[in-house]
Amino acid sequence: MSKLTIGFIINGQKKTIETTTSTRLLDLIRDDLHLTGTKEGCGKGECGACTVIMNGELVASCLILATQSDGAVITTIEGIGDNECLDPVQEAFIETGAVQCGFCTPGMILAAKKMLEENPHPDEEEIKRGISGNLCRCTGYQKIIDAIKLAANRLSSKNGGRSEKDD
Amino acid sequence: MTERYVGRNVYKVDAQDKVMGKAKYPDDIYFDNMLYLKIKRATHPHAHLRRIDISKAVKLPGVVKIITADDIPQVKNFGLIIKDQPVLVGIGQKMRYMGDALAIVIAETKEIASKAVRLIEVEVEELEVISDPLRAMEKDAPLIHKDGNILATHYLEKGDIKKGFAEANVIVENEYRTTFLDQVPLQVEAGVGIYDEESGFIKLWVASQWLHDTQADVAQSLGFPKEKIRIIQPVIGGAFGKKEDISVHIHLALAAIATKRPVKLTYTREESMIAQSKRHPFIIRVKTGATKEGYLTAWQAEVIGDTGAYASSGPAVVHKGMYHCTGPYNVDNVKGVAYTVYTNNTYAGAMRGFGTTQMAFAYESQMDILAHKLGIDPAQFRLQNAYNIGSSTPNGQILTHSVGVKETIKKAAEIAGWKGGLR
Amino acid sequence: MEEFPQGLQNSKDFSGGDSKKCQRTVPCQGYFAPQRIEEALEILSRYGKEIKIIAGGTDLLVQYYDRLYEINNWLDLKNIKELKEVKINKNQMIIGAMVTHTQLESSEDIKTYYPVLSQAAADIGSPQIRNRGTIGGNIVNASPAGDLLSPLMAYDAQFKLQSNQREMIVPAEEFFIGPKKTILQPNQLLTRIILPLPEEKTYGCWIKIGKRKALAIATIILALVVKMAEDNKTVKDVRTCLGSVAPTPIEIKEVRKKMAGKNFNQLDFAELGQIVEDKISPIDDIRGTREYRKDVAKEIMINALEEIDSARRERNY
Amino acid sequence: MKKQGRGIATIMFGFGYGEGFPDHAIASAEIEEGGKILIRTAAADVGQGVLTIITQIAAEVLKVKPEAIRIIPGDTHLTKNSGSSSATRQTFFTGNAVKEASEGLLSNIYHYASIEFRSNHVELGIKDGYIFRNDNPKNKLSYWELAERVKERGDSLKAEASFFPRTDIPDPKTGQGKKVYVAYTFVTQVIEVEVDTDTGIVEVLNVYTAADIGKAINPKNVEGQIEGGTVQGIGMALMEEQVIKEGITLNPDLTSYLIPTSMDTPHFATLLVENEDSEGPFGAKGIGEPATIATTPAIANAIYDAIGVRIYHLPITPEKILKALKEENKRGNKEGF
Repeated sequence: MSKLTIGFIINGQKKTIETTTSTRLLDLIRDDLHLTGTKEGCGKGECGACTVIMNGELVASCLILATQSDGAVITTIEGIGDNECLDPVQEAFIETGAVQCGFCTPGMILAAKKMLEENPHPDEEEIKRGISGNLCRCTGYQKIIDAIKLAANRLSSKNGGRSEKDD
Repeated sequence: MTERYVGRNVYKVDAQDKVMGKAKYPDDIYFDNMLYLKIKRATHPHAHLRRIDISKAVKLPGVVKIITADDIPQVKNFGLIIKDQPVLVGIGQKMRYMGDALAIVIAETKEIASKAVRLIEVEVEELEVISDPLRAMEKDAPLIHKDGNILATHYLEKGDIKKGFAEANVIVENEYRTTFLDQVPLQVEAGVGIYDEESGFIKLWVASQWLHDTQADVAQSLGFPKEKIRIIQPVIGGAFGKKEDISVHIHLALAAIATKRPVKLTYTREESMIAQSKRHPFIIRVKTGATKEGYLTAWQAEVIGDTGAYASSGPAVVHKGMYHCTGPYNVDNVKGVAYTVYTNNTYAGAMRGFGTTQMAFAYESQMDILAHKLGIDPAQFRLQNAYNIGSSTPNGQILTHSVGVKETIKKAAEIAGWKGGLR
Repeated sequence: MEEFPQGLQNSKDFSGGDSKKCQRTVPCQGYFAPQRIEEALEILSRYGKEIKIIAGGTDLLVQYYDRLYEINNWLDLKNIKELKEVKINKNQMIIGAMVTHTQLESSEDIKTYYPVLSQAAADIGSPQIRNRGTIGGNIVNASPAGDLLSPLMAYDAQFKLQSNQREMIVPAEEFFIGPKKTILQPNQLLTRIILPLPEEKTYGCWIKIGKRKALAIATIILALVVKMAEDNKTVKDVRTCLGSVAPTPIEIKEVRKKMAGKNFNQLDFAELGQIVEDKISPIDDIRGTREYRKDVAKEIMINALEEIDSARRERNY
Repeated sequence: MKKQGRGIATIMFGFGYGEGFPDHAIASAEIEEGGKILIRTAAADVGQGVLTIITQIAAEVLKVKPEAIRIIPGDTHLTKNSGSSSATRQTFFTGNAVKEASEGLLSNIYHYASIEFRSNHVELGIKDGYIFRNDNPKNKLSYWELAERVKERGDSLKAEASFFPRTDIPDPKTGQGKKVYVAYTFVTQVIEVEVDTDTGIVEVLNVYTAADIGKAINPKNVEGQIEGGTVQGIGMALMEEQVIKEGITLNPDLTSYLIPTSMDTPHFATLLVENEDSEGPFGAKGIGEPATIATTPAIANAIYDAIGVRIYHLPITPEKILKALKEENKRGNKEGF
């Protein structure tokens, strides 16, 4: 294990921080930056609770070394929406009852957001595939799927787009 | 009267914090100057601990302290119903499953604590491992706890079972088996503890399905007055029965007392699965009789529940399963016996349904088999046997109100487009 | 009321980073992220067994979960751009070892020429895993259940291995020698995957059986690739490659003999399925029993042949 | 070949600890400064939504918006015992305790307001956190203004209540008792599956649920419980098994212990049977555990309906299905006894 200094942009803020070669990006985000909205559910890339967006890609931060994030641009749940103005995906999660214990929620919201960016009009199967890397033990996924549909509808009507696909 | 808020889809009061990632779960709590714990666990599922050598581990830079059973002679066993679970297994004592704790490592970082755990050397004298409850029940099986491997036996008897089977035109008899399940709450066991030397208070931030019960168990184990143990509930992160038992609590308290610094312990998923409670595997032997018109006359059930190495809520789980053996159907003659059995498997406790989930697999399979044998539509067969006001449960409890079971059969069949012609 | 200790307030302040420029690490003690293959090979030759190569990390960090400290030196390939390219060179497709599963899945060229590989990539893990996991990592990790390995064998892939002394090209079949074991030497880097461009009438079928629909490690994998003659009826050649049924991905060569030169219409699918069943000797493990794997191998072989048959017939119209 | 089938299962669940075990919940309601009403309870919100349920109950009884209700997190030193979030008991037990505490607080509001307004209770009206004389609604006092006046009298505006229903210890020889559980929840599910007879893989297509829950305090919450419970039941039926051999767990991670993903989730249709005749708050009963119980047998029965073989050992894995089908082919009969 060696110590070294890395730099990256997280939620729009530049950071320079000392880390070690045995630190995971997840540890850096939680233990050093205390951005605890990013969760550890399994540590092996199976549950998706540690999901963040790095360089525009949805990734599991438990499977990335902190050093690998050197020079990266990272968004965590704390970088989405704020108290005054929640992201439409966050709003939809509240309204449809997609939140139970809430532990999967941050990762799930990031996965949903990323999917809607790439595919603004997903059908039900595409939604299921888009969040297939995020396990939820409480909801049975149905209300989460409903939330993503609702958000997709709102985002597309806001953007003057077409309405939701039938599934 | 119309209600304004009851019966409405009011948004969850805690949802906004959760969607923003602001909700603080046990693992999200940090203090300055905080230490991290890791637990050295059993090296064999059934063995006497002969020697534990922490000398190499203690020398690792960054290790603050390692607690073994020798350091805490005053600490007592814990457990939800029976206090049969040791806080740490001592020399000469037995480890009874792979989750038993042998030592608490306290270090400046998680990484150092993990390294140190691997440097602890353990010598054991191996005993026969009992993984099968049927083996555990045999006369010559070695005892896992001194009072015998059958921890509890419960009985059920209503009406006259012989008469019931005599009245039956059709009898079906089967054995059903279920397996160990993990509740898999996404937040694993985790928490932070602080000891305030001046006031003698221990403060724990640990999720619990029952705060005050957990407080009482921690207090009796440590020999502290209850009011000196304060437990504060973080946002929980799922439970499904898994957070009824003690997990990190007592270890955190001991480490906080020993170091006078804030301490944190978070299980790995692997540790959570091996060390913390499971759904009981059941062996269910069941015999059911019905008349050719399709009315139940007799129901007999034998249940063997593998509760693993410690009792947890096992005795309650296994017999609650048996108490539900007939499902929501009128049966005048019922007989049952339920055994809660120790093994060297991970201990089993509460999980959604508390024994009745396993039992429903058996009784609803039996109902289906009977319906097919009798040539009656399965929904109709259930409907004609289902409870009414005035029905009696296997416990002989007379239902006086709120018995909507028939309505549920009719409605479910209706929305599913069930073509059976329910009467 | 007792307040929770808050995150940032109680902790060290990191705002100091704002004033500085976002710094990039230069190769330094313990972690190297070179930009050129040559540099990487140079580092490799210096450290040999004392360095771990990391590509996507999706297998490595699982393997070393909770004991990452055991690795003293890392060689990260993330900055080597030429390893991230998919390109056609004459009659070959060259895939860089750092190409991710997402890239494979979304590449139109891969979809056109190697649909079995494209589908295999799409079926891996989850979006998060596909975004990070690489073809090179999948190959070098050499899991018997590795999703891309059977398709690569089925398309006659070759691997380019480089050290700072020499480079060599080996067929996929010779690369894998056991579960998680390959011929790769500590000073070698897998840099490229080379696939011959398939002939026009080549058909493929990909079947992965897992215990659930996503995030599943395969119980059994079948990659079947059939080359037809000009008449679109006569079988020219065939590759029947399976995963999760042996210590390495394997090809059932007996199928070649049975099918080559035959008219597809006259093939006995059940017989071919039976050959596959007979020629594999899988083990019992947590993902499936030996018996199950053998039974299913037969059925999915039949299903795959049926699928290829209907694709072939479709092309006739 | 793919074959479809449909199965039904009906279940009961006696909730609360029952069996004579002391089972109670304590809650309090008080007017606090800053325009809120504080509810204290130690009930654990594991995600099921009990804090939302008691907010709705308190808001309903006290005739204020839910936003006016504040609940502090559970704390052994600031909240009293509410029993566990288990046994499907919180809506019924803590729900009743909060309802009674809120009613107690409302009574006190009437009591002190009748002193302030020199009137009796029937002449008083309440709306949106204000109390007034019906003959002069403009002359009104907010709960918080009233609390100030009560404070001046050296008293405070709060109430505490507990809910502690009796159950009986069953006879140890026979398990018989008069009231063993406080009440029962009933659920019926009809589930449609598709079985691939080549691979043994089962897909759960549609789940139809009717649940007798007395009254849904929050229908969406109830649906969420049923959907989540059902998907856990799918896991139990088809894929979940912690394999422990000779005391050693062979699959202690989420790579090899599989729980359902979003791709494994079926379509749902849910209907709530609300007779409102339970002793729970507003006639409600619990749903937490009953939500998962019917699923496994309904799937087992649906698989039988699809392929004519029955699996007696969970989970019903593809290999068990193929093996049973093979044996069935050899035997050529049904049900196997």
